[in-house]
Amino acid sequence: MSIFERKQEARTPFVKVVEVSEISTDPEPWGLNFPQQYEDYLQTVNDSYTDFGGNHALPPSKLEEHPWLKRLFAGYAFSIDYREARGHAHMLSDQEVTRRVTEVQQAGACLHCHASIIPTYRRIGLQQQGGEVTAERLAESFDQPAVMAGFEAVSQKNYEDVHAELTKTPDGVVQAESGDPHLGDAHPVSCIDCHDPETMAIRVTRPGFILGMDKLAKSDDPVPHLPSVQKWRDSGAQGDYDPNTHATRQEMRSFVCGQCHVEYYCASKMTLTYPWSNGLKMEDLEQEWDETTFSDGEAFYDYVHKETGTKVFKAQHPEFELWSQGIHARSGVSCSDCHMPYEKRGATKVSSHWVRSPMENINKACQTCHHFPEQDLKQRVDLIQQRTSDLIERAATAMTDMLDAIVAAQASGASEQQLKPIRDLQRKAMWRLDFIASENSKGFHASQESARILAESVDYSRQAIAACYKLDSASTETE
Amino acid sequence: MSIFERKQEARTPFVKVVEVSEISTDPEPWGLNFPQQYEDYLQTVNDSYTDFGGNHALPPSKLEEHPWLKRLFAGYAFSIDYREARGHAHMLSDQEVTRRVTEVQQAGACLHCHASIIPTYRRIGLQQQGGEVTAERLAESFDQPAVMAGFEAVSQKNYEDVHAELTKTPDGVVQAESGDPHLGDAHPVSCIDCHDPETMAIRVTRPGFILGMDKLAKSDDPVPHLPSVQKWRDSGAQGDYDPNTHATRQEMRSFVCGQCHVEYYCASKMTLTYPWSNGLKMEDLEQEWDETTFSDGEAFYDYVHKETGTKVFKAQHPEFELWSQGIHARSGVSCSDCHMPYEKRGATKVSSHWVRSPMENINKACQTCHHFPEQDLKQRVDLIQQRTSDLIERAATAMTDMLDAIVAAQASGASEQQLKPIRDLQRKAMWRLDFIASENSKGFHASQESARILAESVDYSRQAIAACYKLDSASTETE
Amino acid sequence: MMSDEESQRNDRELGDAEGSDKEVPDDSSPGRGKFWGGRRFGRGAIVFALCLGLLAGLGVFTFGYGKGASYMSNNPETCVNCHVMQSHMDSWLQSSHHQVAVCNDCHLPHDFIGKWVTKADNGFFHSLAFTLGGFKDPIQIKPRNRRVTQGACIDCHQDLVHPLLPETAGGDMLMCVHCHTSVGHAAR
Ligand code: HEC
Ligand code: HEC
Ligand code: HEC
Ligand code: HEC
Ligand code: HEC
Ligand code: HEC
Ligand code: HEC
Ligand code: HEC
Ligand code: HEC
Ligand code: HEC
Ligand code: HEC
Ligand code: HEC
Ligand code: HEC
Ligand code: HEC
Ligand SMILES: [Ca+2]
Ligand SMILES: [Ca+2]
Repeated sequence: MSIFERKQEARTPFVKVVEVSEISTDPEPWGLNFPQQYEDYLQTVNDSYTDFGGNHALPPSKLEEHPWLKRLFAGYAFSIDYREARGHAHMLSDQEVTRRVTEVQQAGACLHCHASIIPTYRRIGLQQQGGEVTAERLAESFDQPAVMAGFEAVSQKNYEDVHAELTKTPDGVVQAESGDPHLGDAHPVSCIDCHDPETMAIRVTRPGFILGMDKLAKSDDPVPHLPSVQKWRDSGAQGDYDPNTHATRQEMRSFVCGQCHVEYYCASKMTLTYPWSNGLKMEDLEQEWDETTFSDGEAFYDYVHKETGTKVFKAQHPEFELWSQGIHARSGVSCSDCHMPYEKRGATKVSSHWVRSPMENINKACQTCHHFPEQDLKQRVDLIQQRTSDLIERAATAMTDMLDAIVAAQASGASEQQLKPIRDLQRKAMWRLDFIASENSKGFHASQESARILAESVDYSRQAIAACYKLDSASTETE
Repeated sequence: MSIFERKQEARTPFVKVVEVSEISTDPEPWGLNFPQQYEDYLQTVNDSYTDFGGNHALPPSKLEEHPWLKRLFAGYAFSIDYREARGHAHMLSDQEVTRRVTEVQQAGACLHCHASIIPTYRRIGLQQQGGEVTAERLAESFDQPAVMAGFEAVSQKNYEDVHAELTKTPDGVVQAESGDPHLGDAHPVSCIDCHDPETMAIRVTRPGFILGMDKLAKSDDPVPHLPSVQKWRDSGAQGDYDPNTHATRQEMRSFVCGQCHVEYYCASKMTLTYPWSNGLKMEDLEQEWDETTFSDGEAFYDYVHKETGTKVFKAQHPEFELWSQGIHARSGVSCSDCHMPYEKRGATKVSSHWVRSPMENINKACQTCHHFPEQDLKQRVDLIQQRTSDLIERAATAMTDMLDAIVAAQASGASEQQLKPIRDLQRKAMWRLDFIASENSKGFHASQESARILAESVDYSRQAIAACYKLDSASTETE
Repeated sequence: MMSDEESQRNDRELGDAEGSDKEVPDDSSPGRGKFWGGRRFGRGAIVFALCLGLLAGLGVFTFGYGKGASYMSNNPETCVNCHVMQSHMDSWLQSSHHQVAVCNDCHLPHDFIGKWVTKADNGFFHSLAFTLGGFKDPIQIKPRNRRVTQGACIDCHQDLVHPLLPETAGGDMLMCVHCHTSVGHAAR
């Protein structure tokens, strides 16, 4: 695949101005070694929604933009507060202030993707093993078993408690003062989350992702866009699939993002889970939730839909999964190719660490591969997104009509038995709509697949409506 | 004019072994001048469905493959006989033997796309002007006004009568014998339909297409894939848009196919029409049919759907229209690039005149642009087509459920007034399903657009069902 | 030679970036638009470019780099003196044409006058751009230079591509890179 060859050029060895280690969650010291990347990274504070330059006003509410979302999420925290996402610099503070956190008790697992939490996991994991945990020991190595243990330990704890743990982990910058438990600051995603501090190689650190990828590798989902998985399977599927040892560099350029930009379960009834046992397609994920039971034996669900009483699933930002179904993934194009394109800076090329919408950087993000004028490329994306948005609105209309029909059927006394198949249709319809609506590329990451999923959503919503009306006429007939 | 520009040298004029002229519908003499293209052209007799080598057994019936088609077309000729298409060599004979022709009275306009009919149009046009029409006069020039006049004159005549006219037109090969009205043979699409016999430049000849393109140019549909249309509009939209004078060569490489691979109306109530007054999108075509009235003032329709009595539209092979919505058209890739790729023959390369599925020729058709292994490319196409086929089946299920519901509603005495909105939904649902099902690339020509259209079809079918049930419960309630 | 009308037709070659270079303002390179765009060249501008270009070709703008004069050579290495073209060089080395064509075989007209005018002209603008910065990254070929490469392909492959040539001189034809995107160098 010649288009990627040049990306595989060797890096010139870098000169370390300061030492960074496995506890260096603060990006500032890294910035002394890599000023360009750090400078870019700091740009993620900019936000096209609010003022440029780090204004911290919250981004627009999706609930107000799309009022049907309130009905979709009725009875769930998302119906209280749900906003446009923005740059990485905001991830921790946006989570701290969302009314989903301030008004609802959330789990500590939320921080898995919103903070530079790995040294904290390691510390807690090591502490469980009983040893004394000094800053030196923490800094020594990544120690995956300890990280996993810590992750398991805090996943179902309260959000506030886990948040407090962050500042108890030494970060090599904050100096401990006697009697002050504050040993490090809490940071949003930081260099250490994607880079090995010794070699600067990219790596993945998130337990949820590592476990998820292992499940995926052990499934029989054909994943032509992930050749290392196929290779691992072909060579006998020994032990566990580990992205950090098995994946190609090009795969890693997507995996670092797949650590967080995925569908998950994250609440108090189960450890944080990425539902990839059957594969990465929308149906595969649904099947895993369908087949999951909580420890108390109850069937898995995310929330009880308030208007109708149906137990339903919530889809969250499945960028990695949708991208996997698209032509870019199939052609070996990684998240980083578009969201962190190479830029010439003086005599060298660096990856833009201003992770953002490629549409703000079409020249570098797209024109390396597509030799069409910027305006043309923008129009292509607009067209794909417009088609998707139109279908989302169509599916949303069907969905709200469905809610009305179910509510009416319940009002006219439909039995639970009669409602059972209708609730199944409702769950499917809502899952599909949410899957594409909560994905953040408005269909771009896999244009036909997005339309297909929305078509199914419409189908199930409208089937549910017809079934309600049928009940209705059946019941009136027998009245 | 600039000294920097290298002048584009012309082809060296070719050596004509025999003369061909505007009456040379028989490809054989052309073949003496261009043996390679002729040899390829003859290959179109091969057919992957039946035996290779020109076996004339008919290709498989689509009605048997997809039984729901019979219900879709109930009451229309297509429900009697509808088969897979195959190579160009078969187009005339397949039409002659289809039970749609042998059992139903069809219009002469059918031959517009199935025979090399232009000299016949010209002859009839000239005859209407009253002059004597010798073979020499016919051979002289294309004479577009005469062609148009002939086209208008025979469009609504009977199929058999017009077919008979074909053999009354001299073709420069058949020698007239005294008392024998047979002056030329009838041929399927032939060199003269796409080439100027003098210069061999490609050209379009079909009146339906020329009129259709003019309507399109005069609409406000943005057609970024057809720059010559935009240019003509920008320069004041003087007179008529004429593909043969205004189009770029690359546009012409699609237009020659757009002469026939399009949606049309072709029956006795109106001249053959390409519905492009509003644009090329599915909705634009629908709008034209919606707004058309026959000369007797009745609203346009193709057939009365037999099970339900609804007047509906029939979509036919809208390859040109669907391609227009796709990423390849947007990127300037023409039909010929994929269906007539260049092939190296000796010291030169020629356009493959074995017009066929590019999947039988991936190497030449795709790999010059896409540097991926053949198997990979095939898998991409398969995936796109599989998604489309699944959605077609989904839409077909919704459609047949709809027919059941409407039939039931009618049986329980729904009034015409109650049925009116339901019939509108039915027409929309059937049109959308047929649009993609009758298009021949199974979604490949515009993958997201195909899924979008099918999503709409499902939506309307299921809306109609719900509306029927609603009637039902309303009527039982008032019973 | 092409008439203006015909050359524009040629420029409209579908899917080629140049088709809309007239509409799309190239805001990343201020100061260049004045001179650029083959069609807008008057005789004066050509002479102007020729003079300045020759000067530039002799290294006026890039003298500081000490390599300006190497522009006149035929060695691909000289092109990569400007690191901005390293990726082109790297992928040229792996391209089908590595054995048969160096940069100048494709990027300079194959006739004497055109060759030197183009050298001078590009010498000027490359140096100017390299010195002042603000050029598009990835670099985008200008319509006129694209016609040069097209001409180079035809010149070498004349016989083979005979069917692609226009029926009449100056007529419309497809750009070779419409299909052969990675000939020369895949990476841009
Ligand atoms: C540790 C978790 C994590 C990792 C790793 C991560 N992201 Fe994010 N990303 C987030 C969160 C959380 C947000 C939302 C921040 C907010 O809205 O406050 C976000 C926001 C974004 C946004 C802005 C979205 C918008 O609508 O403006 C983009 C683009 C993005 N991420 C892309 C990427 C890419 C590409 C990668 C990999 C190179 C990546 N992310 C890695 C968690 C992560
Ligand atoms: C698996 C990774 C992951 C987990 C776990 C996670 N998030 Fe996020 N979060 C993201 C990503 C990625 C984004 C940006 C994309 C988006 O907004 O859709 C995001 C965006 C957000 C945002 C900004 C946009 C919005 O939704 O209003 C908030 C607030 C937020 N998350 C809160 C939470 C809370 C509360 C939890 C725990 C219940 C949580 N997150 C758990 C990855 C995660
Ligand atoms: C071929 C290019 C490409 C690839 C590969 C790609 N994206 Fe995107 N992504 C886009 C485009 C284009 C958008 C739409 C941006 C917009 O609407 O402004 C987008 C949108 C997003 C957004 C929302 C950004 C915003 O500003 O709203 C996130 C988050 C995101 N992508 C993450 C990812 C992740 C994670 C991956 C890999 C798993 C990925 N992308 C792969 C091109 C790409
Ligand atoms: C969300 C993931 C992510 C974070 C956070 C991140 N990087 Fe990177 N970084 C990448 C990726 C992806 C690459 C490209 C790696 C490759 O192609 O091998 C990269 C490459 C680099 C490189 C190699 C040169 C280059 O630019 O390609 C350096 C140096 C670097 N990053 C420094 C940093 C520093 C310093 C920080 C913190 C300020 C940081 N990174 C934060 C994902 C990340
Ligand atoms: C590293 C190379 C690469 C990058 C970067 C890239 N693409 Fe692509 N793109 C491809 C390939 C490969 C395909 C598949 C078709 C092909 O083989 O040319 C493709 C296909 C597409 C398609 C058609 C698929 C569809 O869904 O309709 C669009 C549109 C597109 N790209 C737009 C973009 C945009 C916009 C960006 C920047 C945000 C971008 N691409 C970045 C390589 C790339
Ligand atoms: C004069 C009308 C006409 C023109 C012009 C025409 N076609 Fe056809 N084409 C047909 C007809 C009619 C058939 C069906 C023949 C049959 O099934 O007997 C057909 C069949 C085909 C098939 C085979 C379909 C299959 O399922 O096997 C392909 C491929 C095709 N055409 C592509 C093209 C392309 C590409 C062009 C332009 C280069 C073109 N056609 C020009 C009328 C035309
Ligand atoms: C506007 C051009 C056009 C007109 C008018 C037209 N056809 Fe066709 N016909 C085609 C093309 C293109 C195909 C191949 C694609 C396909 O089968 O969908 C085709 C295929 C066919 C086939 C082979 C496949 C099948 O449908 O069984 C038959 C038979 C046929 N046409 C009969 C007719 C008859 C009868 C009429 C008049 C009512 C007619 N055609 C009018 C263009 C046309
Ligand atoms: C980028 C390549 C491409 C372009 C451009 C393209 N097609 Fe196709 N076409 C295909 C592929 C791939 C198929 C699917 C073939 C298969 O399933 O065997 C197809 C299928 C068809 C078929 C049915 C052939 C069969 O064997 O079933 C017809 C007819 C057709 N195209 C006509 C056209 C026309 C007319 C145009 C222009 C308006 C066009 N195509 C443009 C690639 C293309
Ligand atoms: C359905 C349309 C169609 C038919 C029928 C057709 N051609 Fe062509 N022909 C084309 C197209 C398209 C090209 C490519 C033209 C271009 O790129 O300018 C072409 C090109 C040619 C060329 C130029 C060299 C080349 O191969 O590109 C010759 C010679 C030629 N055709 C001869 C014939 C002969 C002889 C016949 C009859 C046996 C014939 N054509 C039938 C569409 C057709
Ligand atoms: C003349 C060049 C050319 C030819 C020939 C061509 N393509 Fe493409 N193809 C493109 C371009 C350009 C795009 C748009 C994305 C991009 O810019 O790379 C594209 C996009 C695609 C895509 C992604 C779009 C989608 O709908 O998902 C697929 C798949 C594809 N091509 C397959 C094929 C196949 C299969 C063939 C042969 C039948 C083919 N192409 C022939 C140039 C071409
Ligand atoms: C003085 C540094 C330098 C040297 C030496 C140089 N270039 Fe360039 N070249 C540039 C810069 C800077 C650009 C971008 C100009 C722009 O986009 O305005 C460029 C652009 C180009 C372009 C495309 C832009 C256009 O104007 O159409 C081509 C082709 C090119 N160079 C080829 C060459 C070749 C071949 C050589 C060697 C004979 C060469 N260059 C030597 C700096 C240089
Ligand atoms: C076999 C022909 C060929 C050779 C050899 C060749 N190029 Fe090119 N180059 C092209 C073509 C063709 C284009 C224009 C592509 C287009 O129109 O999109 C181009 C474009 C460029 C561009 C502009 C970037 C762009 O994509 O528009 C630069 C810079 C360039 N070449 C530099 C070089 C250098 C440096 C070398 C030698 C190491 C070289 N080329 C060798 C054919 C060639
Ligand atoms: C200096 C002469 C020369 C120039 C200029 C030139 N070529 Fe070639 N080209 C050749 C020769 C010689 C070969 C045979 C190489 C071989 O056999 O490996 C060749 C081979 C090819 C091939 C077949 C190998 C492949 O890459 O698939 C293609 C296609 C091609 N050239 C296209 C082009 C295009 C397009 C251009 C202009 C951008 C161009 N050539 C410019 C001399 C040239
Ligand atoms: C519409 C697509 C298209 C365009 C435009 C095009 N080519 Fe090709 N070219 C092809 C295809 C397809 C092949 C492969 C033919 C084969 O393998 O039989 C090819 C093959 C070649 C070859 C290699 C022949 C061999 O030795 O195998 C050369 C050289 C070549 N083209 C040069 C050119 C030049 C020069 C131009 C511009 C004048 C050009 N091409 C324009 C599609 C195209
Ligand atoms: Ca979830
Ligand atoms: Ca029709």
